[in-house]
Formats: sequence, C-alpha cells, structure tokens
Amino acid sequence: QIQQDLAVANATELVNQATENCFNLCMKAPYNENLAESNQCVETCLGKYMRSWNAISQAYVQRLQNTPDV
Amino acid sequence: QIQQDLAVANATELVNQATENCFNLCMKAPYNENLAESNQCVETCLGKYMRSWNAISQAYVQRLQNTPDV
Amino acid sequence: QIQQDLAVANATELVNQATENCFNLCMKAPYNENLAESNQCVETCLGKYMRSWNAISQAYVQRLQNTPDV
Amino acid sequence: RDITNFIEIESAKQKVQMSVHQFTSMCFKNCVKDGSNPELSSAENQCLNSCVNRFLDTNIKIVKGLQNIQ
Amino acid sequence: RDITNFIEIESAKQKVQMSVHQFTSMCFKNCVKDGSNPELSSAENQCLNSCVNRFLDTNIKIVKGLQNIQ
Amino acid sequence: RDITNFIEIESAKQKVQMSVHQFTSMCFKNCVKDGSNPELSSAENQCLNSCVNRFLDTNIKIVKGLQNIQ
Repeated sequence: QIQQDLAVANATELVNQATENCFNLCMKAPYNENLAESNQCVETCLGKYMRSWNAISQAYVQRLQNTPDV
Repeated sequence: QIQQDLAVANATELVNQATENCFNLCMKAPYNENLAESNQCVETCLGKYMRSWNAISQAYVQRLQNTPDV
Repeated sequence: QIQQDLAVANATELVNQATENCFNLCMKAPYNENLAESNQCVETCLGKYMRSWNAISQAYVQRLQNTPDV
Repeated sequence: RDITNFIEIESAKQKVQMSVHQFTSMCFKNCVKDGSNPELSSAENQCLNSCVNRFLDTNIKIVKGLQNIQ
Repeated sequence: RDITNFIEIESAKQKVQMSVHQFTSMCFKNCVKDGSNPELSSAENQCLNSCVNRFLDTNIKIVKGLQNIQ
Repeated sequence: RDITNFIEIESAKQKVQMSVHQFTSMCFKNCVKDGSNPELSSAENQCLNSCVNRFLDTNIKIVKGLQNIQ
C-alpha cells in the first residue's frame, strides 16, 4: 500500500514536471504556431525528458555513493 | 463551514497570484520609477487579472465539458 | 521543542533559498567555466545573501511597525 | 450519503478552481505585457484561450505517452 | 493562558520569518547581479529596500481592490 | 523492527526520487533548448551532468558556510 502511494506520487510529479517543461519548450506565446508541429515537439520532448531524468538520476546516485555527506 | 474554508483558500490564492503578477508587471528593479504611475498600473493590472481569470475559467470549463478525459 | 522545530524549518529554508540563488548567480549553463572561480563566487554570494536577508528583514519589520495593517 | 456527495462535489469544484488559479498565473505571465488598460485586448484574449488549451493538449499527450512506455 | 500566548507569539514570529525568506529570494533575484563582492553596494541595498516596500504596496492595493469588487 | 526498517528505506528512496524530479526539471530548463530530437546530444548530456554536480557543490558550500557563521 505504501509503495503504491509512493509510486502514484512519483508518477504525478513526473507528469506535472514533464508537462510544464515540454509546454515551455514547444508552445510559445501567442500560441499561433502550427499545432501538428507543436504536438510532434511534445512527443520528442517527452523522450528527451525521460532520458534527462535517467541521466540526472545516474549522476546523482553516483555522487551519493562517492560522497555520502551530500 | 467547509464552503467558507474553501472560499478563504480561493481568495488567498487569488490575492497571492494577483500580487505577484501585478508586481512583476508594474514594478521593475531598481524600483525608482514614478510611484503614482506604478500604483495606477497595479489598479488597472488587477482589472486585467480578474478578466484573465474569467477568460481562463470559461475556456477551461468549456474544455472539460467537451472532453471529459482532460 | 517548538522553538527548535521552528529554528530547523528556518535554517532549512535559508539553505534551500541561498543554494538556489547562488547557484543561479554563480553557475551558468553549460557549466564549463572555471570551477575554482565559481566556488569562490558561491562563498561571496552567501555573504551577500545573508546581508540581503538582514536588509530585507529590517525593512519589513520597520514597515510592520509603521503600518500595522500590512 | 448526502454529506459524502456534498464533499465530493465541493472537492471537485475546488480542484477546478485551483487549476484555474494555476493556469491564470502562468498564462497571464506569457500573454499580458501591458498593465495600462484594464480591458483585455482581443490579441491577449486569444492568447489566454490558446494558452490554456495548448497546456491541456500537452498534459494529455504526456499522460498518454507515459502510459505507452509502461 | 501562558502556553497559548507563547504559541501565538512564536507563530506570528515564524510567519514574519517565512515572509522574509520569500521576499529575500525574490528581491535578491531582481536586485543582485554580481557575486564577486560579499558586501552590498548602496545601489543594491536601495533596490532591496524598494523591492520589499513596493511589493507590500502592491499587496495592499490588491487586497483593497478585491474588497471593493465584492 | 522489520516494518520500521522498511519504512525508513522506502522513505530514503522516495527522498532521492523527489530530488531527482527537482534536479531534472531545473537542469532540463537550463540545458535543453531544442525539442526536435528525442535523443540527448552529448553537449546536453554533459550539461545535465555538470548541472546536478555543480548544484550539489553549491549546496555543500552553503551548508558549510552557514555552519561557520554560527
């Protein structure tokens, strides 16, 4: 039950952060650029965001292992 | 009682967001522009913020009605 | 006990805000500037951040005393 | 059953309201650059409308994209 | 009565402190662009002071403006 | 003891995960400017790696600096 709650919290956080970052990257005010292109950008952006998440996670865990006082 | 608590939470949120946004729109560092003019800007900004709130609310509710899976 | 909890909350807030602000001031993407120089900047930035905290605190308390309805 | 119902409806309404607060603050920042007139120009109105709809498009695409990955 | 009093005073002090944290982070971002000197320049000091006062002016104007609408 | 242990481990894991969410959002904003390719370029990868390490350097310096002041 606890693990499931934490998994939901993590997924929610990921959805919120990826939405905010990909919206900012792909949609620019006054939002009249081509919609199909912008939607395509959101898809590639999500792939990039997941890869960034993995890269950051790796770098952070490596750092924690080398310097436990972080 | 519950409805009153929610109304207070809503009003607080509106005050905080309008303050932040109108401060950023009307007052620029190093903050030595004309004070009377800046205060006038805050007043018109609040009107604009309220109208924006209504426009966003309408657009969002309309969207929720058309696509319940949002 | 209460006072100690509040002191911890305050210290945590100060560490988080100073870290964020001095990181933004001293480290610029793509983060390949001289590391020794950037670390030096963080140290002077912390001094400046503490002085800013004191200046803001003074200005705010003074304001509260003059206009109790703030 | 009545009180449960009441709480559910109030809670859903509150969630929508809090989203409107969030969207208004974000879209106001992106769309409104001028505080000298309390009325929304048609360009600002259009921008706010597109902003919230594009944000919701992005959110849906992110959620679907993450569901496909799992 | 003593303990209630004590908690009220500590809670008010804590609220002021948390506001100071918020204002410092916001005004530091707007006023300090240089991390090479731990002392505040007089221009920076002036800017920080105006920043917090202008922010509080804005907050008061927003609260009064919303009270007039209701 | 087993359940306490389990909660401690899950809680530590969750803290790391939430930090990864925070760092990813911050470093993605600073390092990724292009959403047209789902792969990370080597420059982006390098930037993300430096970003999280520099941020942790800053955090350690700030904590040590504040300990010296007290």
